[in-house]
Amino acid sequence: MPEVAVAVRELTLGEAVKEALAEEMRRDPRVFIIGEDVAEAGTTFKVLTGLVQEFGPERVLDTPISEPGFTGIGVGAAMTGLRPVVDIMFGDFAGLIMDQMANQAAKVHYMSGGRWKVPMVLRTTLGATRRSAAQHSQSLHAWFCHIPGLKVVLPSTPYDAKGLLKSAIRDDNPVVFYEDKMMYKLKGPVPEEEYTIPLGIAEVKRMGEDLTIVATSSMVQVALGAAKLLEEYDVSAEVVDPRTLWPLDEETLIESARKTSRVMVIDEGYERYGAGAELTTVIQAGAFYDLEAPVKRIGAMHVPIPFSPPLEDATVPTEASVFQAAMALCGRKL
Amino acid sequence: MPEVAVAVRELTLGEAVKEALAEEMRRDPRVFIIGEDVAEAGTTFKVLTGLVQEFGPERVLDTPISEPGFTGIGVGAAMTGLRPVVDIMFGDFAGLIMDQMANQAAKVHYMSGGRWKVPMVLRTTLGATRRSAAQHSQSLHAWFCHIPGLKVVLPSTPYDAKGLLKSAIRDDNPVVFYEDKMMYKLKGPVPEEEYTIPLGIAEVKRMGEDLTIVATSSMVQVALGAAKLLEEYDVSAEVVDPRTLWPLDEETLIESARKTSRVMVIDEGYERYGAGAELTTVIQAGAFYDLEAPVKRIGAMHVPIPFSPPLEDATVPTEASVFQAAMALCGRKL
Amino acid sequence: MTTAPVQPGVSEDQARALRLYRKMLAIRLFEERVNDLYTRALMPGLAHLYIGEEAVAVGVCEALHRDDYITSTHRGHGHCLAKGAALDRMFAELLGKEAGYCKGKGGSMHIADPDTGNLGANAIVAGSAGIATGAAFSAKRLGNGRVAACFFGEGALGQGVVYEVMNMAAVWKLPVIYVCENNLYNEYTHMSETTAGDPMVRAAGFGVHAESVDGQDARAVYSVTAKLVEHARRGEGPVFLWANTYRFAGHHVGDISREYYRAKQEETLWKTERDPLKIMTAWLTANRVADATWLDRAHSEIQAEIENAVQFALAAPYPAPEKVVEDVYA
Amino acid sequence: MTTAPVQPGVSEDQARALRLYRKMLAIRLFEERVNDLYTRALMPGLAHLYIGEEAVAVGVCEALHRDDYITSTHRGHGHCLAKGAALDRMFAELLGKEAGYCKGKGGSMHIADPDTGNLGANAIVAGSAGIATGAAFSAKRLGNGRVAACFFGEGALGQGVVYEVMNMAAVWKLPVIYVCENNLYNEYTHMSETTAGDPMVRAAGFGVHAESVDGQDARAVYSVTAKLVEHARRGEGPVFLWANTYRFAGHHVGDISREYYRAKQEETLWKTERDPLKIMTAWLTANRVADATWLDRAHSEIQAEIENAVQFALAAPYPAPEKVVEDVYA
Ligand SMILES: Cc1ncc(C[n+]2csc(CCOP(=O)(O)OP(=O)(O)O)c2C)c(N)n1
Ligand SMILES: Cc1ncc(C[n+]2csc(CCOP(=O)(O)OP(=O)(O)O)c2C)c(N)n1
Ligand SMILES: [Mg+2]
Ligand SMILES: [Mg+2]
Repeated sequence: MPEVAVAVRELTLGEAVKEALAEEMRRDPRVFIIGEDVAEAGTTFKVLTGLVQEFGPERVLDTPISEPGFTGIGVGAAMTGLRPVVDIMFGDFAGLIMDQMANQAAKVHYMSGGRWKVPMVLRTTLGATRRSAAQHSQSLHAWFCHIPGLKVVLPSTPYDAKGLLKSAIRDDNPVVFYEDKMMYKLKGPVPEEEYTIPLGIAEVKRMGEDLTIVATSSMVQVALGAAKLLEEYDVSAEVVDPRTLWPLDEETLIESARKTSRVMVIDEGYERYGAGAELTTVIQAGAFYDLEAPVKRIGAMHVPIPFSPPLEDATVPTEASVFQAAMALCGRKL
Repeated sequence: MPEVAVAVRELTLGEAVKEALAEEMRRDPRVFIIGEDVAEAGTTFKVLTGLVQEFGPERVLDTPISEPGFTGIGVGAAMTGLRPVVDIMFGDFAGLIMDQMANQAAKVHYMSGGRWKVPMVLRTTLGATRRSAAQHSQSLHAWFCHIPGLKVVLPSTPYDAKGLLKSAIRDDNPVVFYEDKMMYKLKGPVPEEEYTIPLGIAEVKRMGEDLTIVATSSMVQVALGAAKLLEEYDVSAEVVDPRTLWPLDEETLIESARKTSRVMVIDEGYERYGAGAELTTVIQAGAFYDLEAPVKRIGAMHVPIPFSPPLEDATVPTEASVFQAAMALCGRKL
Repeated sequence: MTTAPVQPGVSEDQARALRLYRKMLAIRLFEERVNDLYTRALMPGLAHLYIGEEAVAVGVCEALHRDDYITSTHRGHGHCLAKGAALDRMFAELLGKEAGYCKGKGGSMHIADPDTGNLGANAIVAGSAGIATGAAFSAKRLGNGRVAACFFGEGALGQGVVYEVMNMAAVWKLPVIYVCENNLYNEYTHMSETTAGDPMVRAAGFGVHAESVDGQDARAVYSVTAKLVEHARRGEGPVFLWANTYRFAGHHVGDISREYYRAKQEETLWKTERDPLKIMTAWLTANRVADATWLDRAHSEIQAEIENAVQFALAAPYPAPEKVVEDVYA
Repeated sequence: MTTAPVQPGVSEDQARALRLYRKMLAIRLFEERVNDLYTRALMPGLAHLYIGEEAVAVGVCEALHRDDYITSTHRGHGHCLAKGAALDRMFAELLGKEAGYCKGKGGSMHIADPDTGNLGANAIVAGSAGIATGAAFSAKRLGNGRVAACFFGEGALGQGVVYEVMNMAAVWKLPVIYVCENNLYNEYTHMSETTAGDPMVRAAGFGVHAESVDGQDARAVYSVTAKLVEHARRGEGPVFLWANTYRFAGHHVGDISREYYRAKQEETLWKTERDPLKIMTAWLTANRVADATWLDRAHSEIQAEIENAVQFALAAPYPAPEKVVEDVYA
């Protein structure tokens, strides 16, 4: 038989997200989408275009600009037989819904002694450098990670986004799902066949020997880029993506740290009191005796995100800055 | 001249807070208090009793139950010539005001290129074991610490509470001031004379040689208790209180860590992705080469806080659990 | 609760009045016992008593089916009992025992019970407005004919989320009944100091049909609610019920000295003239539906049930410490 | 902006109309130039144009003093200019330059300027409702006679915080003017799909005096605002202005294909029949306050000012990278 070269299908991250939603909505009539401009407009980022046509306005609902209210409606709907996917346009609006998420969604199951469940997904965005200024550029996932009862997912590729979102929708707990706005157009292979990725499993995105770069969401791409630059200097970087910050696959992180003995943690949230601090804490606790140097944690600068392009660009980790920090961590001069 | 033994005046933490407010309100007519049941009721915790009698209802204002709204009013009032002290009864209600605090208060100065200022204090509470259950027992200060533009203060004694609150009120930035509900009745020396404590200076609450316990708010008392227990086993613990989590006095923390070479970090917030992770990250970065063991971070269990007394008691660090962890950290058997 | 009415052949209305009376009495005696347990340091934490407001919960819940939903508040015992909660598991929860409705994890402010459609009490003022509206959303989407009743105090009118969800309920015609219990006080502050305009007009402004009722008259509460529930069930959209009532005791069990925020005379007036139990007793006796013997028997029967429930709860074990990590995730 | 009126001895009303016209025209030409800069990739990010709504901002601000406060929105250029912002520093801010009102740190959605009482545009829908109300609180407490005008779109009516602060403003009789610009759309969704009841009734329900106005008629907006501002300044409490208007362009500069959410005919109708500049031009000429010559001159003068301002902004330097860490704390 002649060999047939099967072209791997490529989707953008936005398309992968939409496909996950569409498949789950076909599979389970309880799943529905609720948020601002999600129907005809298909969201500001045009990620959901076409879903209202397939599933109708009863399952793809445009809301008023009432984030606390429709998030709360999501919680109640989840408790009573539906599986809402709540759309919060910009992750910066987290400030409006923390009561609904942290005091209601996260706690209902526990407070009721396990008798009510909240199978709901909150989809939202993170990421800067779109020149959207201080109130539309933040990566505030650390807030949700801090709250027991929530799960938090940060995919870094179209493949992961689809597989993880499907698992999030099938999960019986409130799951916060983060999409990087700058990655919506990022392409990657996504098979046509059904698959899911379980929550709580990190993935080594690149094997390496000399140092480990633990990176989240868009920072995985930055880390991979930096790893390529490092290669030219014969520094072999392993890139590990936790994929879900809660549950957290500590083992994979620690194993890699033990192997390479030098670790950087890169996250796009504000550096101080951010997600990177937890990853650092876990790694130093688990790999301390194998580490040659302290864990180097890098996040966004501790400033509100400025509008002006040269200033904004200075606030987030880049391939160049990660590369430089990695070289320093390995004791290498430039 | 005969020597006169001057009795040092003792105040409870609640009294110290009230005295700080009263003195600042006398000193500066722009200072006012706004919140639920702050006037005649003097708050649920009776901390402000008497202030409305002295300053009148124009400066001690009872509000509707509208945390987002009156916090926002605080921001606007602070921008336009007043110095509000906003009272948020339970720290758990942070979820309702994060947009006002993180997107407005914290960013106004920066977004306006330094042209508007927000000299406002947000007083709120933390701390469990009052049998108040999951929505009235949390210590959510990590959320605020994560946001550039805010300062965060966690006093651990009546003396510190008074001195730090006065500085917070005089500060030209939004400051979040945390009072532990269980410490309101804690007594300690507070001189009659005017004093302030600058924000950003940690204090060594107890000198020691064998290990450092970095502790915040009520956990300072827990750490001091544990230190006493450790003494009986000839383990000498240094207890360091950062007092303000932002700005953070990294130097004092790192110095102590270098000296003792073993460090525990104790904070009453949820352990995962909490304030303790940042302190751990800073210490391992600054003292790595002097540490004998990984930094041991302890916080509240990663569960919603249960009502049932035996369960609730299990969720927070105690003298006994800190003592045990410290012994283990020092390689000592019990 | 099996006492027969004073005379056979009572009308439906009369039978209902007897039922309402017994339920109110059960709540009253339950709450008195809660206060007693607190005073004797047998109960952990605090509790917010529903004494004086019983007619609202029983009147509203009488108009609901067992599988209709309710959400409740920090002052929730009355709502839970009126919706069908059992006394023993209620007490057990208040004492933090494993046998409680939430295995002791919830406590006084978080009692929830899927069996009676109770989505949960809530310690965040207005915290359950979204949940109740979401339950109504499900009911409509699933077409199961249910409605959701959302109880909250007039203090919750200060929270913007209430208006957000009312608006959406009206836009989407969701079967939700917003029951606002106006007991005149937000903790220690009179509602007139915190509330501008008119709550009925507010509801109308959001497209929500509003009615008000004497919240001390259980029969009146039932009648108006029955009408409103039908409106909601028919798919005509959300409704708002403004129930005027009064809490006879403190904001919580520890709120003993109340003179600084409300006058003794005001309390006395409500207790003597506007007690929902007295009002119902008067109606029952005036209409010869119940006599002193029946009333006495009802009292002693319920008292005995409560005593049994308390003993059950006191004797019940606490959850094992390792249970603390269970139920965080489903 | 120094063009003399067409005839000497104009009445106050006529002089005001001329002023309103020039201000509207400046906003219109400013926004057209913004769109042009965006299209030519000379402007970072996005912008939400105010074209079509000019009469609201200029009518309202005409009734304010320079030291009165305003708060603005994501669609804020018009408000800022109407309150007195200079064209050059506006453009500079939009381009992220150091010479901008916020040193380039704010950008299109965050222009603020203490000198003109501008507390800031805001990218959180309804995000400045609290700030404006707080400014009114200060004004009352300090007795400085100022008022605060809070601009927001009808989409902000979805946010509960608006009602929270209206209620407090009414309880405390704060001098704040809530200006709701009803341009019919929340982004890409018609307000009728998101708004139940009646916004005027809502305001009344919170004890806030409400009026509505044709938001395309700057003179009408001025008159009603002047009355409302006097009400607020006299200490009679907050007011709500419902201004009916329309945005002629997209939600933001990138929103080009709009047919899926609104019909071309609708846009054409507003642009031809309800353009605030045309309406004012018609009045000015009908009343012989201005003629074609004056109008032409005004246009070319303002066009020149805008051109100068753009050139200034394009030539201005970006802030030095190290400025990024300044202004985080005062
Ligand atoms: C969001 C929030 N703010 C404040 C509180 C504190 N608190 C508990 S009960 C209460 C008063 C509630 O008044 P109302 O809604 O009228 O109910 P009532 O107690 O009168 O039944 C307050 C302010 C809270 N639990 N939640
Ligand atoms: C809290 C919040 N939710 C959503 C958005 C996204 N958003 C920006 S503008 C807008 C529509 C606003 O509509 P409206 O208030 O009517 O103002 P208009 O754009 O029509 O002037 C939305 C939803 C936001 N900026 N803030
Ligand atoms: Mg009340
Ligand atoms: Mg609009």
